[in-house]
Amino acid sequence: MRDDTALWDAPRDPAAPIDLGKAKLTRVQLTRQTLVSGPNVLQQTDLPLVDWPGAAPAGAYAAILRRDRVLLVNAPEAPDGWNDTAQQATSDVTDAYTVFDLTGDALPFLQRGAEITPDIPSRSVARLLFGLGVFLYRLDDGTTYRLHVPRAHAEALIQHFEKAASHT
Amino acid sequence: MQIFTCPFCGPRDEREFHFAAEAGKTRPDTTGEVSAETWAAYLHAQRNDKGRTREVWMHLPCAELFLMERDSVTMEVYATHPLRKAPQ
Amino acid sequence: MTRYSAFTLFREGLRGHKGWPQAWRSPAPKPEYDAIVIGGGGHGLATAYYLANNHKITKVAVLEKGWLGGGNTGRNTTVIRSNYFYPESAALYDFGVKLYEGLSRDLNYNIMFSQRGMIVTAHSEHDMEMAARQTNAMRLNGVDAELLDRDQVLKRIPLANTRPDCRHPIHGGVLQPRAGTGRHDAVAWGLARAADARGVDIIQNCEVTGFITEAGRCVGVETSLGPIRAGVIGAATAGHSSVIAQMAGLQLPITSYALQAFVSEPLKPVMDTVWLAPPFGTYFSQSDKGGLVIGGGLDRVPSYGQRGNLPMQETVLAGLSEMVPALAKVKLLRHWAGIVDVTPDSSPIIGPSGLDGLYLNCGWGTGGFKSIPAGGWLLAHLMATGTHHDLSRPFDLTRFPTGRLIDEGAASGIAH
Amino acid sequence: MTLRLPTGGLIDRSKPLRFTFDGKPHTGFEGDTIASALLASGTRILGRSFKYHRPRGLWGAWVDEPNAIMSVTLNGQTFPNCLATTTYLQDGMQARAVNAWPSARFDVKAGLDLFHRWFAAGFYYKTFMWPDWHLFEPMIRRMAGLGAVSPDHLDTYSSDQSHDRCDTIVIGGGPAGLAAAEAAAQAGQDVLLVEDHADLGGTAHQLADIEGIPTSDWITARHSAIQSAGGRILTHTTAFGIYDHGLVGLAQNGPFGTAPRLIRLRANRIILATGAIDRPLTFANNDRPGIMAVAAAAEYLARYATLPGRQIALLATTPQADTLAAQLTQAGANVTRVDPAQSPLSARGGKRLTALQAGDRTHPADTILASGGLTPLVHLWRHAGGKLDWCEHRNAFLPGTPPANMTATGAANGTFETDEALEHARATGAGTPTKRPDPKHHLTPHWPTPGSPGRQWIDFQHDVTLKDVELAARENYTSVEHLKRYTTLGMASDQGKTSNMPGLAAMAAIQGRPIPEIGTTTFRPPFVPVPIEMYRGAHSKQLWTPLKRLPLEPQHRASGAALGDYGGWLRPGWCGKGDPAEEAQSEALMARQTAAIFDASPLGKIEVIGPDAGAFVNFVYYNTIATLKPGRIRYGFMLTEGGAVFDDGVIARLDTNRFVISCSSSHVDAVRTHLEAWRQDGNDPDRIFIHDTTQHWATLTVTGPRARALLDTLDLDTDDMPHMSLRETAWNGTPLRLARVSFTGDTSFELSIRASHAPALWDALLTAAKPLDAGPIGIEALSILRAEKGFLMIGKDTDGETMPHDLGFTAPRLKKSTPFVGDRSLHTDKANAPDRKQLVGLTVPSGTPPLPTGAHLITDDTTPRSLGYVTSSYQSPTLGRPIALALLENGTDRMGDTITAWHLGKTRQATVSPPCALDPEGDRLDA
Repeated sequence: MRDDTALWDAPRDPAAPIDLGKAKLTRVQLTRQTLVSGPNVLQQTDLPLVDWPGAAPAGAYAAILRRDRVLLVNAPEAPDGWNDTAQQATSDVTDAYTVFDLTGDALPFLQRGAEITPDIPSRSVARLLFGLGVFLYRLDDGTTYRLHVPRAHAEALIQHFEKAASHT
Repeated sequence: MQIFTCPFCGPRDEREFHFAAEAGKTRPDTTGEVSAETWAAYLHAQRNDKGRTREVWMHLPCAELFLMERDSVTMEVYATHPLRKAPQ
Repeated sequence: MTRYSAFTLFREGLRGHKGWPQAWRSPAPKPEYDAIVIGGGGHGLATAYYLANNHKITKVAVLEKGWLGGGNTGRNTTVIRSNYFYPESAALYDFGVKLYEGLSRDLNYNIMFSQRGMIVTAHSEHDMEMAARQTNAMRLNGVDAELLDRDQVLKRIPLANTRPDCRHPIHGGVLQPRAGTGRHDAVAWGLARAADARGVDIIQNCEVTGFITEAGRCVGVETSLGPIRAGVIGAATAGHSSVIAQMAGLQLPITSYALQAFVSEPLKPVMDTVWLAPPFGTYFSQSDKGGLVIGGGLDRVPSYGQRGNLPMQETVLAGLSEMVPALAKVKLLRHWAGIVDVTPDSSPIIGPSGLDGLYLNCGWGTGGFKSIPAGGWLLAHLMATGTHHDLSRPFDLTRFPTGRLIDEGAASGIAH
Repeated sequence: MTLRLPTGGLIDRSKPLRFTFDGKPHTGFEGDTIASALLASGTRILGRSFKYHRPRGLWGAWVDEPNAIMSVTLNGQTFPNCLATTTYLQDGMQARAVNAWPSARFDVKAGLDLFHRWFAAGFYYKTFMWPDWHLFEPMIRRMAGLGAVSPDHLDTYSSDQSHDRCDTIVIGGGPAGLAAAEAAAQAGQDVLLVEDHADLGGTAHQLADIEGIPTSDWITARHSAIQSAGGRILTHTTAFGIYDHGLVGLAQNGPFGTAPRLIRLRANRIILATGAIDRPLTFANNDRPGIMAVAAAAEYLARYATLPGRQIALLATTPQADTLAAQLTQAGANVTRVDPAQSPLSARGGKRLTALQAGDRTHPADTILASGGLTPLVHLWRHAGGKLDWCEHRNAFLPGTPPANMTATGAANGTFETDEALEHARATGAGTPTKRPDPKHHLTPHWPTPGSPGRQWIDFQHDVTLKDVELAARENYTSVEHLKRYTTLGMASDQGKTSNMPGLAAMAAIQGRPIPEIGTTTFRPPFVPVPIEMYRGAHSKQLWTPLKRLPLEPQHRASGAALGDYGGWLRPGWCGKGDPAEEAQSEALMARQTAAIFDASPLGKIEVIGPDAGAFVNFVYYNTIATLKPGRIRYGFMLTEGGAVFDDGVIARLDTNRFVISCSSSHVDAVRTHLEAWRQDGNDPDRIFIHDTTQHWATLTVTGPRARALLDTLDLDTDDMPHMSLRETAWNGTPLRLARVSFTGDTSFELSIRASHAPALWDALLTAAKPLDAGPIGIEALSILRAEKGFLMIGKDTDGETMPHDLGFTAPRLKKSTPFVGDRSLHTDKANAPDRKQLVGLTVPSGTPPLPTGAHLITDDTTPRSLGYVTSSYQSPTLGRPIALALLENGTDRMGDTITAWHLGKTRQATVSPPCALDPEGDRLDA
């Protein structure tokens, strides 16, 4: 029985912005994140659809995850479960993903984690970054990159960016 | 590092993909009698073609199961196709 | 055959090595043989050698599409071991180790079997429990094994990572003292020379393109050098077993994958054993020449391309850097890949193919080199007698419909 | 004797750098390599060969150097096997020749060369068999190897990795590369030019002017033109390999002692302008210090303003030799031209050359410059799958059928004349298809002559001579790969850059076959040796498979819990500060006596939603789930299609169209993928949706006789909640999912709440627990609690062969009427066999220690056979005796039997018992 507590850095207070030198990682507290799946969900949503590289507006929007799934950001509350009229499945996942905005000279940081370029669009914002599953897209300012990472991997993502910062 | 094209997401790094199976396998109807040989062939037999292959892959970030035609020697990817009936 | 010995070497040294004969001939194929072995790698050559040596069947041809020993025999990381869990596997692989122990003298060719031991480390409490289960299994199977604690591991691998920030600190491990490494090319060459000396025709650059069947029985092969008939045919074509099977109208439970290997620049001795650290997915040893010989898991994309891919390189080499941080500054000299047959249970297939007259020895996955003498012995037995040796019977193709898989990975967590 | 010229070169004479070689102090200049500084100082012996310890000088000036390999120490850090010709000099470096002691000049093992006749190629295959190889191996190993690696770990030596892309990458910043990059950039392409020297220009520096412009101006002009057209330039960057789908591996080097950055570069087009290297001539004693490549001498002169010697015999007929002869003479050297066609040729002298013997003429010389012609560097071409064509006029393999999107230009393409190379390069850069120019000069071949006298080196570093090649041919190691492997030709750390061509040519000559028929060996990456560290990327320490972190980790840390890796999560193993095993015992006892709070947040919460959800879960579960009522929970297994137990856990039905699967903590990702695959394979994916909401929730388990009491204090109503039921309620205004399930055998509730609200709930539970003498427990205690009840842990008490009926769950296999994953596999011969390993308990007397986990259960034969093994074993604090679970062959039929447990040769007796050791009637569940 081995106590490995000291092997692992204590998780940072995610509320404090993280200075990466040429970039900055800031925690974003979203009102709500909602998974909505359905055969026609991309046509049904009346929120702006966001893909890669994308341009997410300030208010509510729908980030495309799959051909039949979106992540609604800051959308009105909706009941979890199956909506037979809309043929949609809904789950509140507000606390499942930690959300960061990466500002500054962001692309070199992202390119350390994946073969990634805004020049190659994608219909989905879901990808692997540093081997971690993330949702990644740009805000409509054209420079800020927004990342949703599963909460349990937020600390790992921060560490990856900090390691990248030591090389940029 | 190879680039595969998810039918929905487009070209992505091979690390986002998972080889599922050779294409063309159908699960025997287990409500009826299935011989040991039929079941074993379904579970295990492979064409394992050298050259042009047809395989089912999953793009892990979007979980899409799709068909990929590629060359197992040169690694050239000829095409990818969605398995879903109505691509959107 | 001129015997190799210190004396003949001394004598030839004095006369400029002018007196050494060919290690093997390069004969043209005859129209017919008693037995044909497809594949001039270690297993194929061993099959021919044992057909001649054990069964006195000498009218034998080995057909190799390239140069002998050019497949996985010449591309592996040279590890020889029998640290297996199930009695069937242990018996098979330990038979291989035992044959290796006498192989240099049997063949009169120094294959440099270096029994420096192999350690599979454990990195957690759970790993240690599995290590105990494994050690006990090996010992009950009659295979040498020791359960090591952390200090005992570090004594044998002084450079191992003991830093407090090591992601997977060493907890202990399983040592098989009789495991080790061999000189892979020498195994192929020694077998070729010994088989040739017993009358076997080794025919290189001869590619099999099809089977000749008569009344449902396989009676010969079509080759790039013309048809050749045979009383019995064995195939030992690791990596390409499915291609051969397709020629015979068969499908095997095999997927081909690239397995990479790496060698560093030569260093003075730093590593005296073979070390596999499962959580890092990496193992390595140091060759007699001084290079670190490094291996890991399969590439994740089914492949017949004999070249490696960067994602797995990153995994394996990063693993080595974590296992021994001091080696991170060592330079990598070469990397390459072999194509291995991967079966659902990672155990080999030895037995009738389904086409009468054609026997198989394939599916060794990443572990073919260590089993060369055993695989050859058993295929030779099948070809000569038409029946299984007790050691090969469990590895027959019939294990798939009966569900009697021998899945070491499932049982023990041991990487293949 | 200094060979440095007073002016010229790319070195900065205002910046002298002090260093030592084999302990002796030297001085060089900024811009020098270790090799050039030593050459300039008159040092002739820079290394020793691998096998015979022959003294060796410089042959090359860059990556093709086989001899000058050194351990270099700077700032207390030592790096083995540095190539002196590519290691830029830094002040304070201490260099030491590898494989030589005490120095390269006086090496105690030099005497080995006297016995060379017995060390022919492959001699070790013919001896050392009696009595055993083990007797000889240690000695051989000590003799072998080059540098020694220091045991220190260098914290500052840390790699970086990045991905990049461009339209066109031009590899090689010599004249052709510069011209190609400029043309491509001006054609509007996004260009990346990489050059492995620290400065651009390549062989251009050897020329006084190019296209009528002084060379340095010409280079500057190209540089500016590329940059102003938007092109990027990376110097000191080596393209070390080309991989599948055209990925280029770049090693961007920093100062000595830093790890190169690995850049994975994706380009639409690759232009190879990697140049060519000189190949040696094969003649007697051609390995002597002072015998240097013509191209290398030209580089030393041009870049480092250093003469290769004073009295030079120039043994070459190439146009490059003509140019060099004039330059050397002008620089004050005495140059004698010798035609390599004369024979026999031999070098005279030992550590210092005295003469070149050509036929019956003796040419006094301290230096011999030799060239057998230029060999294009086609390594990357071959990595990418390009073909090679043999050219009779150039006596070289040239790029033939190209790989996708790749073109070669300049000397790499066999064009050794600058003007023609520039024209071809510009057209190539601009994207105009262009034919390779015909060579102006037809090279007279000077290949090795089999049977000629003397020791003639083919592979310098590995000491492979022409006689070794002849021996290999005699013994029928004639395939090019056999030749390489038998003689070790081309396998040295220079990877055959100098030796492969002479080796092939020698074999061709011996066999009387044309060279292209012999073929080439495979060109394998990396092009030059690169540090292992470079490949590591971010995979180090914690970031080597980072663990998942709990929402309550700060709380656990604050309370002093011991955290560890449990199934990919960093979780509390135990909560107190005492001896870990005792803490686990007392925590388990507390759970049985009062109540315990356990952080079960990693448990899966995968929702299956949609009109076909019920049918789907019924299909993916072994157990019948279709009959589960909303608000109720069922325990079950998921199987692989091969019938093995893949995961276990509970599934709850929230409503008609919605289930939540509580899979094992370590299996969430695998289960989700498993479900997704089946959803899209044979089911209607429009009617089933799988939402992994695991991390939205934190789950806290409250278990024990006082569990209800504890929840009462939080105003959580547990009335009318039967075992295996679920209620969606709220706490503190937040939704809370309350499930009554038990992994301990005591009354238990799982409280799932949004992760952000977990700290408040945790604090409230701990506060409520105090007066009850209850408190938190870690996973070690939980492991004991569940083992007392015989509840299994997947992967610990099962293996990849375990089927559900081995665990006592037999009914669905025999009775379930609808198909399910793995169904047919449960009826194979092996699945039906009577000797399957089944889960049992083992009992040993009180007062004896627990059985070792991993002990085997054996037959009592003289040669015992394993019947199974102990999978879990603990001291039960509740029962006051050891308990154990085991997988045992035919175990259910052995209940009550005494069986022998075997561990490392020692045996103990145990009694086979049901897995459940505590409260088999289940009274505690409703206590």
